[in-house]
Amino acid sequence: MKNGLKKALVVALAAAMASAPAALADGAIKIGGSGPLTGGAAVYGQAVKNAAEIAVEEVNALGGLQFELQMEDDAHDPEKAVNAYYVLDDMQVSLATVTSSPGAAVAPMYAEDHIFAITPSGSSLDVIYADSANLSGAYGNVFQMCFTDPNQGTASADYIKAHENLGSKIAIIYKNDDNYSTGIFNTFKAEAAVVGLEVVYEGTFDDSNASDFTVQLGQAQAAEADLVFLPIYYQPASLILQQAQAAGYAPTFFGVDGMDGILTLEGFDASLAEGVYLLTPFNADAEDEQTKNFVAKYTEKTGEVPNQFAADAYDCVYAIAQACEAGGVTADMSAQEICDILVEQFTTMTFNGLTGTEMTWAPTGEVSKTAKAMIIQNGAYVGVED
Amino acid sequence: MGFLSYLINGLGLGSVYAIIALGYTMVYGIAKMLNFAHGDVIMVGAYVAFFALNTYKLPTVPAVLLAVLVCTVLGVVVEKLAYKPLRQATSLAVLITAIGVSYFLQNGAQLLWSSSPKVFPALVGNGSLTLGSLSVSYVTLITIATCILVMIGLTLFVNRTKTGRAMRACSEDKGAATLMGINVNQIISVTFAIGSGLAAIAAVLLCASYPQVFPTLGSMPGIKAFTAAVFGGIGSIPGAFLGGLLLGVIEIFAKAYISTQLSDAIVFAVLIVVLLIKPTGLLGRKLSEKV
Amino acid sequence: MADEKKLVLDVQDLGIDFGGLTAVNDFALQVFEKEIVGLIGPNGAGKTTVFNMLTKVYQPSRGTIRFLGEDTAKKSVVEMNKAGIARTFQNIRLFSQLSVLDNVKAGFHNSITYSPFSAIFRLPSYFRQERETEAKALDLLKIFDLQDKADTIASNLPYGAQRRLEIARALATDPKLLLLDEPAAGMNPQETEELMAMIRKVRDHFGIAILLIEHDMRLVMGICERITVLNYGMLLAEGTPAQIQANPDVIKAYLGE
Amino acid sequence: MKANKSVFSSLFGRQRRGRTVSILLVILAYIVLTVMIRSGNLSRLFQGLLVPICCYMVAAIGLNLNVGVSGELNLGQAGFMSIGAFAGICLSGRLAPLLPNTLLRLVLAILLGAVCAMIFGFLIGIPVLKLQGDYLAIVTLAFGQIIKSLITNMYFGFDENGFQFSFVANTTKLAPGGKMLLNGPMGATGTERIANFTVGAVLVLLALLVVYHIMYSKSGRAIMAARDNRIAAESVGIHVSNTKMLAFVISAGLAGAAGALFGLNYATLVPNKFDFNTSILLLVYVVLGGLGNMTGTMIATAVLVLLPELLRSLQDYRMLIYAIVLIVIMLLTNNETLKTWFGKLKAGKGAAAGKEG
Repeated sequence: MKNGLKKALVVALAAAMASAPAALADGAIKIGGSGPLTGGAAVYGQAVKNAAEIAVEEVNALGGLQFELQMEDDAHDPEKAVNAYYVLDDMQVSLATVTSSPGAAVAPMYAEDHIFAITPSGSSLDVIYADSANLSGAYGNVFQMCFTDPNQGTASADYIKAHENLGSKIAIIYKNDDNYSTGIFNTFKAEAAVVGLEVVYEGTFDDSNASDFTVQLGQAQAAEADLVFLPIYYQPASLILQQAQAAGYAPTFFGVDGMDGILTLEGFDASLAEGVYLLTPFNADAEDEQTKNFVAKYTEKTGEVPNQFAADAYDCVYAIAQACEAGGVTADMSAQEICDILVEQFTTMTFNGLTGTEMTWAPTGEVSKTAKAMIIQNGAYVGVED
Repeated sequence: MGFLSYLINGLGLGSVYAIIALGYTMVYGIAKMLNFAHGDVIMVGAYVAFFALNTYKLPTVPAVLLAVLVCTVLGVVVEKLAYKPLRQATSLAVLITAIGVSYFLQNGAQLLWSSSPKVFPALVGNGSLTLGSLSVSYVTLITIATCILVMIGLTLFVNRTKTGRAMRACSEDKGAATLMGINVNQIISVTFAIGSGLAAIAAVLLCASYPQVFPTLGSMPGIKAFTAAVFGGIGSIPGAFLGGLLLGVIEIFAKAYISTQLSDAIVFAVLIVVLLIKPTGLLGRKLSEKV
Repeated sequence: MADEKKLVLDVQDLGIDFGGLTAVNDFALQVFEKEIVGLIGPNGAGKTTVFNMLTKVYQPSRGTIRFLGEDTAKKSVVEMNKAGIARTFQNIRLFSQLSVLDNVKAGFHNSITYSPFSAIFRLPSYFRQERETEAKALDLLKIFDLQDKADTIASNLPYGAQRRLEIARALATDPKLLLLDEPAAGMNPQETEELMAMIRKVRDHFGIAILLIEHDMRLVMGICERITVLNYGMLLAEGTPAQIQANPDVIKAYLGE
Repeated sequence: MKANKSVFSSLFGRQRRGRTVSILLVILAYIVLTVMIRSGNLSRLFQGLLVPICCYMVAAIGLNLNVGVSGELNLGQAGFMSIGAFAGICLSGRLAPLLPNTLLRLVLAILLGAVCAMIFGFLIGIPVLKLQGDYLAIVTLAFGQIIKSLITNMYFGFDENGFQFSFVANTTKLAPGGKMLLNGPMGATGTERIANFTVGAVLVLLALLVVYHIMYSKSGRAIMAARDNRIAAESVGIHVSNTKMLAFVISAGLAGAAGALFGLNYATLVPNKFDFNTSILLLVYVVLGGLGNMTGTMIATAVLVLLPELLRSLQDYRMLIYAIVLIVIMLLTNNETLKTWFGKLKAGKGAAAGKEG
């Protein structure tokens, strides 16, 4: 019996080894990218995939530049992201990865192979720097559409300091096995020390305890925190809001861009989020044409309201399109030629998208855009006037 | 927030673990298999309850019953298709199959219902009972009460009914049970049915406390409940109950008094210490081999 | 008659309780060099329990077990074997998925001295000792007429051969005392006959003492030089086969009058 | 009946053949694959998968020693990979400025990974091996979770003032030019990728040799004897817990070596990578390949690592199909009718070939 099985397996193995020749569509620039399309983080990967598909359709419909998009699954795992990178053998431009750790794993490969990449949402510095601790060794051809984690941490601390009515005693609840959350937490804390914010409680959770926050909230309350900073994604944040209400604890909650999406959670009681602050570049309720168009199309395609990941991905495709137009990129160019052109364009151009206006990029790949402070009122984001 | 409210929250969390652990422990006791897909049955139960309540606007009780029904059927079908053919195989083969079933249910759920989490509707409101400085949410109280009811019901069932006694006979000695005219296959099916039905109840309680439904919802509670079942002595119904409650309380206390970062490590460390002192769990039977 | 011989096993006041129930009490037994001693008694008398205490599978609650003049109170199962007591089991316990040869080689475990390190790096000591062990194991198998089955998986052996293999494995540990727990169980008269010859041969060839539990009275009376009778966990009688056969208490215990 | 035991009979009856087959298979695969790489006939995806496949093979071979040969269910093998991986990465990161030779650095990292994992394997083995059956399994799971949790909270780096370490709270502040080797949940980033397929293949060969040489020695017989019958093993003077410890420690060491190679194959490695799911995956490779069957383990590992990649064209359905394939394989390989049928086929072949089995 074992022999039979072995033979079958050997045949399968042999079949796997033959290298697949890449089929290139005529005249379309091939955009590759990977993200978690399955597994626990699938919600982010699916959002990026859907939004990027919408943007590619739109760009193609204009009749000029033609894009072809291939999104591969990396299950939020650096190892699988590397596999996905190899699968995307013939891509000419890349959306890199959706999440940070996989991004950090493939970024040096983009640098080595000299392929232009812009990540919609890989916010860690490790995605753009080989040595993030010393901010040195920037890859130079890996760009970010989202804020970097330190950027958000610092901006949040500065904002809270500048608006003392929000709260003076700060509690922080962050996800300590998560790159994104820990990254923002660390810089927030450092900046808080610099500007003189009083942090009275730090609590954490991780994948295996991501549902019960009664202890963290209880201790924040006991420490008399009147502002709870939540550098986390919206799913656990929604549980925190619900449990805080159940415990009768009502501080100001302050989130970052990961908080975006909370109002679109199917079945979420928006009154729980009343008065929550967040720094986010994207607002699905915005009234401008561009946003309304995107939200409508996304909702039609998926039945869900887009979150900030989707918006970032949509912007990425448009930014690539703008740079390609300006640089005269054509589909028959090699990925390396395109890379040189796009790097030059990205570091010189200004881009207006869903997630910000007047965006520019530093040679390190870091984006410069303004985070808008929003407050949730009556189930909708309201911009806070400075 | 003081000791008492941590304790009550711990009991609430532990009650959910306990009900899930009951499913693990019953299946283990009778089929001698670790059903790693149990957590994913919970996930399915949560989705069914969510759609019943949210989309079809059913009242709570029929919605819960529907979830119980669907999970029961699912449990029995999975048992028939995936586990029954492996009755003669090693327990490891069944374990791997169970893992396959777990992957299947998770990925199936993602395809059917998308990976975006859905918020479970509040069943009893978000209020809480306040006694002096102590405030306990209604959900927690209901969870604890349900857990106790389930525990009593199950104990009565196992001790007082014919099927229950047949189940006990099977868990003692399948060969002897067969000789006594008990249809072992049928009893295993019944066990899966009950375990899966309990999973649906656990799903509703879990989502009432932590109102979010997503495809990987069951994984973590599943592992925790498995731990709880072993903690109490796997195969033992009171053991699962005790193990679940203790695990919940230890988890909350570890977070409250030691470290939120290390709470997971602490929970597992306590488990290890308990097993070293009582190698078959708190209420497990001593493994003794006749020489 | 055995006075001039060396005392191998000396058990005094041995007793064990299981959760308040006394299974064996006040048990005493002597086994001398190169002697074949029978331990008999009705079902449930506690014979196997005595074996389990002698090998420390169960820790006795009371009494002393002296082996080769040494007190064994602190010894574990493994140490009892190293001291020189080997046994077989009533319900055969072979290493079921190992070959016949490997079962016996496993019995030679403590006579092999190379380290796992030498095994991994295949140092000369590994080859030398493995060769020696293989030769010794094959010799043993020959004695038990199992040499043709050396490569068979133990669980595939016929019943009688499994019993013989268990004895061979026990002998591989180089014991001074061999405990046989119902060696003839499940055998037909002819096989039993052969077994009796084999037990004698083992005693003579290896020069060891043998203590055996057996229900087959032909075997017991045929080969045992002395017999100890156990009833309800208590020592009932002790003596030569002839004495035991004539003992009214023993007859009563067996016939249940 | 015989078919049931086929895994084991093939192991012990014709043991040397098992070893030779598996080693020849690895060497042959290495030669073929190297030729294919040189001649440009191997897709980049497949090339990229070679090192991880080697790593999983080594860890799975180790796990098979533990689960198949020693008979103890281990649900925490990924924990040992984790220890090896981060130890190896830290060593390589520290030595990078001092030792430019990447091959030497890789070998040292693998050695350190193996040694660290063995030390932890020994320490963890002391409590673990006091237990039996599923209780033992859950304790290995518990240790796997604890290891993950501890590494997630470790901050470790070095600068001109030497090593800096902090735990739980990140208080490690490095002077400019310092390097963070282990950065809490971010794990190791900016790792120099120095792993290569040749070292991977050699490691697989070494793992096979270690495991086979242990199996066919005094220790191996003792390990299997203790698995088959604990009480009988003790009765012939085998110290069961010592032998099980040996299997456990070697298994951990192989996982550690595999982890180090794995860690040095990627620019970044997060502690969450080595969670319960990875342990389970390794167990799947072992069970599917056959308990105690190292060749089977290698083939199962290669196929199951490749399978999700081959199924990429199925897009969103691939993990669903993967799950179905897994269930179907388990059902087929354990199907009594098929087993009997293959058993007959084998018996027929054996009779035709003369004497065998």
